[in-house]
Amino acid sequence: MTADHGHEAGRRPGPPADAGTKRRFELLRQMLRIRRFEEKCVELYSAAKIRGFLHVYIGEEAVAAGIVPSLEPGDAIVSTYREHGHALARGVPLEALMAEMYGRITGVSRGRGGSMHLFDADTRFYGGSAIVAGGLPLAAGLALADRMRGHRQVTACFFGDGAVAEGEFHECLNLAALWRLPVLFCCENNLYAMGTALARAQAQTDLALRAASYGMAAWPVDGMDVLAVEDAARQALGMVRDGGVPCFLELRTYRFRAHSMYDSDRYRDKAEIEAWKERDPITALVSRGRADGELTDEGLAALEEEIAVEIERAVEAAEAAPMEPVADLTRFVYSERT
Amino acid sequence: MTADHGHEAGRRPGPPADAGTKRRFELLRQMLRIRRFEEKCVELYSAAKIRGFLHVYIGEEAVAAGIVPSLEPGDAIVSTYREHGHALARGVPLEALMAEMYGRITGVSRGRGGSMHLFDADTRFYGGSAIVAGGLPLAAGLALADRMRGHRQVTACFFGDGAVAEGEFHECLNLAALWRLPVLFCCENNLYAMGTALARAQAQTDLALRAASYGMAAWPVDGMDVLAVEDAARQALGMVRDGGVPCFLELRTYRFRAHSMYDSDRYRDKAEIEAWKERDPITALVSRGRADGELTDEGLAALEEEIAVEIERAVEAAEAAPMEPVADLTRFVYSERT
Amino acid sequence: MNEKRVTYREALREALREALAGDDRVFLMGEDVGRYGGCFAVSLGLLEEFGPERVRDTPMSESAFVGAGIGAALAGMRPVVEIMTVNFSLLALDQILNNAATLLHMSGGQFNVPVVIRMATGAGRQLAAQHSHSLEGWYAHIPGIRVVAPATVEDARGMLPTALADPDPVLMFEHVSLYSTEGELGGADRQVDIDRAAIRRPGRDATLIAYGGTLVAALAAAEELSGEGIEVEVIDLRTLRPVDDATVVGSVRRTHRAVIVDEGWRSGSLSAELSTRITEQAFYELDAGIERVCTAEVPIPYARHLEEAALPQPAAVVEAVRKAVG
Amino acid sequence: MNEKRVTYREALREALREALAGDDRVFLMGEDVGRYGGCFAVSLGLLEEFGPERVRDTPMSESAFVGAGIGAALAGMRPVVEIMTVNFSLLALDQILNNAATLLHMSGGQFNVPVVIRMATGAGRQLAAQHSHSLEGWYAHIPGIRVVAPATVEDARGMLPTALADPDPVLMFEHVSLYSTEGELGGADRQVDIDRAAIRRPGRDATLIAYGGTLVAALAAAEELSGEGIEVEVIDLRTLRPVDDATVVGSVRRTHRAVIVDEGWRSGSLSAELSTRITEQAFYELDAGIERVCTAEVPIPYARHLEEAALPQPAAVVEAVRKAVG
Ligand SMILES: Cc1ncc(C[n+]2csc(CCOP(=O)(O)OP(=O)(O)O)c2C)c(N)n1
Ligand SMILES: Cc1ncc(C[n+]2csc(CCOP(=O)(O)OP(=O)(O)O)c2C)c(N)n1
Ligand SMILES: [Mg+2]
Ligand SMILES: [Mg+2]
Repeated sequence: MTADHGHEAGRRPGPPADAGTKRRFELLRQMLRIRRFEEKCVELYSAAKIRGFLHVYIGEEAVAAGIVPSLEPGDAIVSTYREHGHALARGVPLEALMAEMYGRITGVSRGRGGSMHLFDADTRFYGGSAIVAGGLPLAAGLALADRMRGHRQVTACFFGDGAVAEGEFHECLNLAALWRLPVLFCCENNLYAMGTALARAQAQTDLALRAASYGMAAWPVDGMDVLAVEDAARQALGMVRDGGVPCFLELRTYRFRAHSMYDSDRYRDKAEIEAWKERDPITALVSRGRADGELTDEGLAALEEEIAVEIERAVEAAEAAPMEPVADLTRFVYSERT
Repeated sequence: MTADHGHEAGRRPGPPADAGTKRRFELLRQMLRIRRFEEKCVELYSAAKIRGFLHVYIGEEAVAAGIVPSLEPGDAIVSTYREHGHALARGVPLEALMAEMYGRITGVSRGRGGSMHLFDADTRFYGGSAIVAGGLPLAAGLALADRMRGHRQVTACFFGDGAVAEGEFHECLNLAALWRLPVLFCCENNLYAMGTALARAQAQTDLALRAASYGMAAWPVDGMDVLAVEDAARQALGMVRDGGVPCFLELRTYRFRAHSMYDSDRYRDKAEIEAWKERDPITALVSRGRADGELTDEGLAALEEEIAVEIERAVEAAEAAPMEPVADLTRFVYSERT
Repeated sequence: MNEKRVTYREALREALREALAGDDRVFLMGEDVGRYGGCFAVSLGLLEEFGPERVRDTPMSESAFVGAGIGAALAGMRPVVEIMTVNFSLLALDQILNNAATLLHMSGGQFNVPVVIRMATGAGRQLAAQHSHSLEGWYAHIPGIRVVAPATVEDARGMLPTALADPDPVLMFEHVSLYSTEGELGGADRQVDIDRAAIRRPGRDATLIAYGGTLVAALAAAEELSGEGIEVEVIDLRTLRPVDDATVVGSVRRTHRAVIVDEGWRSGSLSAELSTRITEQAFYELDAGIERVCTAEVPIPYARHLEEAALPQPAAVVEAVRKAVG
Repeated sequence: MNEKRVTYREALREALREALAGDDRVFLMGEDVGRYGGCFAVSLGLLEEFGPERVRDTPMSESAFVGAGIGAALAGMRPVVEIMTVNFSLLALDQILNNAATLLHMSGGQFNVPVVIRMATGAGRQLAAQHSHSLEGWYAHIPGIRVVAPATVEDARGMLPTALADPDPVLMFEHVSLYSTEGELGGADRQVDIDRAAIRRPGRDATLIAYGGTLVAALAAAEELSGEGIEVEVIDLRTLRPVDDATVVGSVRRTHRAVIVDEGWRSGSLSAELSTRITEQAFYELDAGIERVCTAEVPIPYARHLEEAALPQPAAVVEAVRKAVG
């Protein structure tokens, strides 16, 4: 691999020699792409190019990168308002995501959804939900439909630790276990729901144990270790797809930034944040790659450059893209009949 | 004890000699009073004197009789639409209950509530809720208030097995465990929610285990054995009152009749019903009393007579009682300011 | 054409049966729809006919199973979700408003939600405050859903296929007092047009607007008034969202007088929207103020005389029409 | 009298602080009201001042903690429950409608529910479809509750004590766009009269009715129209249930024209009820049809230009008034 490859447009850096190396490089790419995309979004938010709510995933990338690419193309995803990572890992075009941030008609949701409501029919990406736990029933229904139609597809449903306190969590876990629905529940436990620490929201803070009480396989995973996440995801997906039962992963992770752009993050200890930053999943994978001699400075630089170029182009495209005409405001309140 | 005592109006049969005997007789009285009251209600329903929904408790009397009298006067109760037993055991006047069935102004709720909405401020009986699981949050709040005000009161909250699937169950159990609220959760598991058998509604049919997963003491109790219920209630109430923590009892019981007067009970096996009837809590206690020589035929007859008289008088009073004037329809939508 | 007399309940069942038999994407789901046969016996026998996968009993988890219906619709199924009664639908309202009604628009047209959500509504059976709501007019506030209320046996039979053919969420409200009513069923084309209100009785002196459960009271009042020589045109809205203004306003333009019968609590009921629309569109053609006959603004009491006093009765409708034409 | 300039947010905080300090039955409960300081920073500092028992962070369990507030009120406390925004209140609607609003009547007058439920409402911050609802007018349909919407800093300061003195449930809607607005606060009597609407600007040519977040647009429009010689009387409803008909209709009787500004979706919004009441009570005194300026009937989109197009803007209000007086 030479540095030049990365500079050529349309050509990806790599691939490195053996399969394991290749896979790790791919995971690094996924995570880095999410990280850089969101860092750009934060910058654009400060420049008032992006508005509304913006919740970044920085620090949690190993979860999306480890789980989402393990899905098959026909599988479905239901996510939350903190879903850039899931969408990117799913292959929703970055350019269309950026255009959505800008509120342009070329955005994944025509600019109507913004950061919290990314949708993509091509990849069965069902959003982007801003009501905490509101996506869980949808996931149950998608899985039910797939099973009734005899498909082997599964539905991956992402939600946070905060969602576990909501009634819908309980109703859906029971329903999924009772009906043996092929749902992979992915609980991104970053220890906080806005400013509320897990222990102040849950009588039982072992969330995998809580899920297991419904009679489904459930276990905690180190959400800062992308390889561990990927392993867990493959194992869990096997159970869901082949066993036709739901499964629950508690991904133990942490957000490095505030809850949203409005949050001054008064409720967390600086030392706690720093300690978690030590476990940055990207840094960890880079160090490992370097130590193993798999990753060179040039390789990394090429990857960074490739991503930077992709993001820059997306920004340019978004800047240039048109807005949805105001006359279209009332389109799609109901389906257009042809 | 002679048969005559019972026949004298205003005078109760008994009391028998020792404390244990007295207590068992009192439990029998409680259960029999509920049973006969409801049998009369069924009869009156057929005669179209009582209308709306009527859900009887027949077969489940040991639960109310075992738990409710174990409460202290200042304790609070939140119940369901199947609450005649709880109200009677609490000491809500039978006459006012019957008047409520008739929809008379002398009823506990002025005739506005009917069978499903019995209220009584004097005994802190907070209803009578017809939305399944809708009473649980109220119970949490009553308990919170009592604790904040430094009272040693507890709140007993009754609900069925069906309620366990509702989101509110989960939210409230978590809240009660997290905040250490003095609630005694009394789950009347009669194996069916209308026509839905427990195993077709719950992935985890061991409901005590489900409750325990929130980190509170929870255990199953033979709900057909009033002595067992009473023992469990006392133990649990001790934990709640002295320990300041919630506690959960799963009362395993069975309703001998259909869900409501509208239900043709197609979904249950006749043999199953008969098998449970063999375990009638009243019959069991009567047999035991007879075997132990505590209860005589005369004693029982006197008790029956006393209850029959009380019920007959209540019916007469209800028949004679006035209706709330139509002009009062809009009273108490808001409080009357004085 | 084969005419047969059936109950509203049977008509609904027949519609469900046909839908289940004709399209394997259709399934019925809700509390006690299977083994129990439905709390109003609408689905009696369907479990035996179609099996537990397609006539699916749910736990008491309104939010989860309504949301699951929405999710299944997203994935291409045609679920019919039954909420026993409107009184319990509040527990699923977030799913209805924030998901079903919103997904198509919010996704820029990518994800439509072809779910049908049926529920019983209304008072009149002495079920008291928590079991007597009439919120269909309230639901009609929500953009992105269609709200229908079959008031006749033919509509009970014909609205379901139309609703199932709709690519968007349809909420169907069945008034509890109608299930046992009987009517004729034409044998021919089953699907009814839910885009148009129906004139159930023509008349020239006043327009009487009703829907669902209140149509009965409206027709009774019209009959009585006819005896006095007042000929009332009775409109059955059928669809509460979107309202068929053309039929309503067209009738008022002919009669110059309007009376609305609505079982919702008066303030903020659908009657307010109807009255406002008529005024907006035919202000100068009204010869009298518009009258509203609604439910008293109280939680419905159990006692029969109080419940009756709270609900819109034919006598009150007659009175209101007299006032309008007087 | 001490006048001081404060923000709406500070006024709310001051009201909470005073209530907590003055009555030990009062406590504040909701998601992130404590440690975080409230999602709109309304309760910032109160945890430190009053401790975690009385400024109580809850898990994300809207139904449970709203219901717990109702239960605590039943037991004699005076809870102030904060639901972060109206968008999440649907999850607690069953508790509000079937318990809070119903218990007093249903119990024959035995159990009143002195709970105050506060929530943010409204759009305008590009938060898209699920976070931009304006449902206060919809809530005003429910008998048994009182619905208030402070539109000024003085009302933000004064409505809470009045609401807490009310023996029945009060829902208080705070428009998100108001939190950072500033105004003068009189030092004297804090409690405001929530029974009466307020005339925020007198005028003779038309009555412009607004409330909560739309008052700003109404006043801006009035100012602009004044430049054209059209003097508009601006009414701030303040209480959406029960509506102060006397003030509204009284004004219309003087001006003979009415325009309503309502951030709710047009069909079935409070504007319909207001329009109907005015027509019912002053039909022959209207010189023009009543105009409504409402939110477009769409889920609110993220893109700024579309969100703006969806919401009632001052320009549209000006236009509507011109039409009414024209
Ligand atoms: C039902 C509901 N209540 C409240 C909110 C406001 N809110 C948005 S995100 C959030 C915290 C969610 O925490 P968690 O589920 O742990 O996800 P995280 O943000 O940590 O990824 C809250 C309270 C909401 N969106 N939905
Ligand atoms: C939220 C809600 N959904 C549905 C109903 C209709 N319903 C009334 S009772 C009942 C069954 C409840 O069963 P369970 O909780 O076990 O109590 P049981 O009747 O057996 O005492 C149902 C489904 C209701 N009242 N409330
Ligand atoms: Mg979290
Ligand atoms: Mg049961």
